[in-house]
Amino acid sequence: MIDKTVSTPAAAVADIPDGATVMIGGFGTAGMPSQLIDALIDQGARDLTIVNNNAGNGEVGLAALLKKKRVRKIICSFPRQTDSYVFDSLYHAGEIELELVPQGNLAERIRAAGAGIGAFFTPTAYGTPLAEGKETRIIDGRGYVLEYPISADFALVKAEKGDRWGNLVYRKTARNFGPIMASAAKCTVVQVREIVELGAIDPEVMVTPGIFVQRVVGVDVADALTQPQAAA
Amino acid sequence: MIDKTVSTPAAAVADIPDGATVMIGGFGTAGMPSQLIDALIDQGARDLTIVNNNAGNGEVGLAALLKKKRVRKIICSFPRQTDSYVFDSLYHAGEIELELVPQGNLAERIRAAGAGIGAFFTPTAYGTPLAEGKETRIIDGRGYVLEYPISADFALVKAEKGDRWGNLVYRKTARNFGPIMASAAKCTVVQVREIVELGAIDPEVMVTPGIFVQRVVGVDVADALTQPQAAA
Amino acid sequence: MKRFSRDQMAARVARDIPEGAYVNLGIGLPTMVANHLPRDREIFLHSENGLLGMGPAPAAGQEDADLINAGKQPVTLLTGGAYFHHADSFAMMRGGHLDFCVLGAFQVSRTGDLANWHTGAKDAIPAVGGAMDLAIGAKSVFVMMDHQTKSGASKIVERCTYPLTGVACVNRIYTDLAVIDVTPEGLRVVEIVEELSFEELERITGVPLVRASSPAMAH
Amino acid sequence: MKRFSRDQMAARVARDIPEGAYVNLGIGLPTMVANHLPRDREIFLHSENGLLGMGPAPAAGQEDADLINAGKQPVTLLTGGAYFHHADSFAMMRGGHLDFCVLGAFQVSRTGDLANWHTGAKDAIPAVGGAMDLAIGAKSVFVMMDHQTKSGASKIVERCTYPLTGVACVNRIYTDLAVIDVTPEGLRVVEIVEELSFEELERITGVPLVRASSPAMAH
Repeated sequence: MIDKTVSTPAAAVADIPDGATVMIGGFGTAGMPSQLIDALIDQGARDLTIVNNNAGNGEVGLAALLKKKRVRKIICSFPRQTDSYVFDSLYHAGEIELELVPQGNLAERIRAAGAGIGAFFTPTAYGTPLAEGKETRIIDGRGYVLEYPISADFALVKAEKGDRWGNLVYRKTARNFGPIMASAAKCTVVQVREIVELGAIDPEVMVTPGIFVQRVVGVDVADALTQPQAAA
Repeated sequence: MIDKTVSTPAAAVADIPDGATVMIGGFGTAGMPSQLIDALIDQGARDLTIVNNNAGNGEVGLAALLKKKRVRKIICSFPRQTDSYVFDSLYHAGEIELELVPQGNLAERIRAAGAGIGAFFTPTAYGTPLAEGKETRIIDGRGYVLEYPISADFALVKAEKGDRWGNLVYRKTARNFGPIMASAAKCTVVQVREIVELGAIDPEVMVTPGIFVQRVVGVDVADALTQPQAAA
Repeated sequence: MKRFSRDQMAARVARDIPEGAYVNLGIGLPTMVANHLPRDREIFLHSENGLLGMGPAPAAGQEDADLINAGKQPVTLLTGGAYFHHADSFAMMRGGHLDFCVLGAFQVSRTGDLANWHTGAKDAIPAVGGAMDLAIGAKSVFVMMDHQTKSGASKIVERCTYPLTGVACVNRIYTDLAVIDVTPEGLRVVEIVEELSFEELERITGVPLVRASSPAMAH
Repeated sequence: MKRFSRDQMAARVARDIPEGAYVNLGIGLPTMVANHLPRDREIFLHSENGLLGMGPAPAAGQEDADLINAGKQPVTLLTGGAYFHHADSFAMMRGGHLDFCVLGAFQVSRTGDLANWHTGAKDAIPAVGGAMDLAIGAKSVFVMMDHQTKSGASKIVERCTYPLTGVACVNRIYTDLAVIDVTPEGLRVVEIVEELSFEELERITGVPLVRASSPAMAH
């Protein structure tokens, strides 16, 4: 019997090595796998490359990971936010590398990694500084930039429900990067609000089939929302 | 109030002009929009380019359209089937042009059209006769072929339920090409078994949001299954 | 000099959005357009974080942390709306399925180049988000901005001096002084605020403008 | 000469598929592998028309025209299975998420080139379907085929004479005479049918073979 459930966030991220590339789901805090990030902080891996849409908020979650200087490089679309002061100070001090990618190119590059596409021509960023040094081409009169896939060793994703095969559904706009990141990592670790019986997720409704998921850990969201982030 | 429902298949396909490129959903007969194809036959448009995974079965549906010599060219992955004799004879007589595309490249090229991707490098068909004359590239030690999007003037799709905004859900493996073809055509026409009230399709479960759909026509499937195909 | 208020600008944009349109309203000023869309007109608002059929902000206490817009503010979903993931959401934009995007801007060039993501300041942390996807992601791209900077420089320019967001992507500009179309023949003035002449507008703008052919449009 | 029966070949392939594997079984001979997967082993069958967790054929009268496999035959879905569209399904394959594909073949070359979609006959209507996607679409690609054609020619060849399906994509070959791995050191014989010597197998095959390092494997 296949059972991808893991008992604790700590066990789910225990083998993430130094130097790993780790995708972290979420757009702002919606879909952010906070318990997995906290477990990663406790676990101690360093020299990480992080792929996330943002670069952390306040001093919790991803920002806490950055503050502990575990992250060598971040690939994201929007690092600068009102409360991204942890990233801001690391960046100004030259202590973190930034690869800035337009949000849709970020999503498509992650999807390309999951879909086995070697590279693709996108119109986004053509003619802008973010296309500098990249291959470009005019196709049918329109300018495109060649972009390459972004894959990862691990993806940390938050979903609403998961079963022992790793099948997932998400909740509202917390879906955001979860399904594509799950497809683009060698090992996808998912925190779910609820672990459900096999068959509880309608096959017509399943968003991420278990083929993209290696580990599922149940996390009590009520706890997550009220409990102060220990690692901050 | 936006209402994309149309009363009859005939009305839904009335403006497909001669020379149009028309995508037709379905894999074999699952997801094949038979009533729309019959309406297209009755409508009389000719010199069509058809995009479908196959090239028709027996003498109904797509095969009937071919038999009436309405199709100049077909883009598909698997024209030859045990009952594809209509296509076979047209092909041998040189009366139809065939663009053969591996099934996954066909799907990805249709998806690329819907997603605004200018071209993409795919490993499928690299080093084979179906890559002859195409641009290739080695990326990270693997061979890829450059493929371009396939878009259409119209897409004819079959879904299970649709609402007045054009939101759709499909049924089982009849989903196949529907969602991507809907995204790749200027005008997507959908036959549904049931037209439902707005809100009847759960936003978490929606497969094709109405943005990809221009017309929805309710078709009684019981009729469709029992009634002989008039146009055959 | 009389100027259009922000509400007037938003109302003016709203007037140009017909029933049934699929629309993305950028962060900032463009968000105000939503307040001016008539309630009896069904218009589909897209938010690039994975939402189509976005409704108004929820009542206080009804916020849901999992239901936010691209500005990360709590929103609601209309009956008939849908959720989807980021790749699907940006495919919707890049694939040209949106009818309109409304964006803020630092500068727009005579040929419709857009600069709205970076001032070019050397110590600024660059952040682009979905700006470049939005710039190329709709059949029509509308810009809403003040006509001039605080120091009085025209934001409509011969050539953008700020880093570009997109090339030749803007279709129409709504400012506090005028409504201007970017056309192959040049910047065509569709509407001017009362008591401002075409010549005066052209002087303030600093690049050649074209009169609308219809005498009813520009005065 | 003794030969493995088709059932024996299918059982042999099934033995190599561990619990938890994601597997696509090609049309024809490979389909038989499903009959030999132990019921107590959870294995996920993928069908490229948009199905993961494919179950056995339905009982007579229970067929559903909307629930078919890539061979267009009626199938069932296991509890926990999923439906998805064609682009997602082939992304699953092309992206390397399947552990195994099992395919039929006309020819396999010494370096693992596969020919299984077209005999090259000039009047034949070409039809490729998902063959080329399957050939590159799994971590391990297994081929099941007769060792020889009806006229006795080896189907394992120095260089394929039929049009290729994929280049250097085959990992293991199961024939009615042997099980052979495609390795950087050449074709390594893992198993031979009883009463056939390595030398005789090599003669029949017509290309150089390599003995497995483990003496228990080849005799």
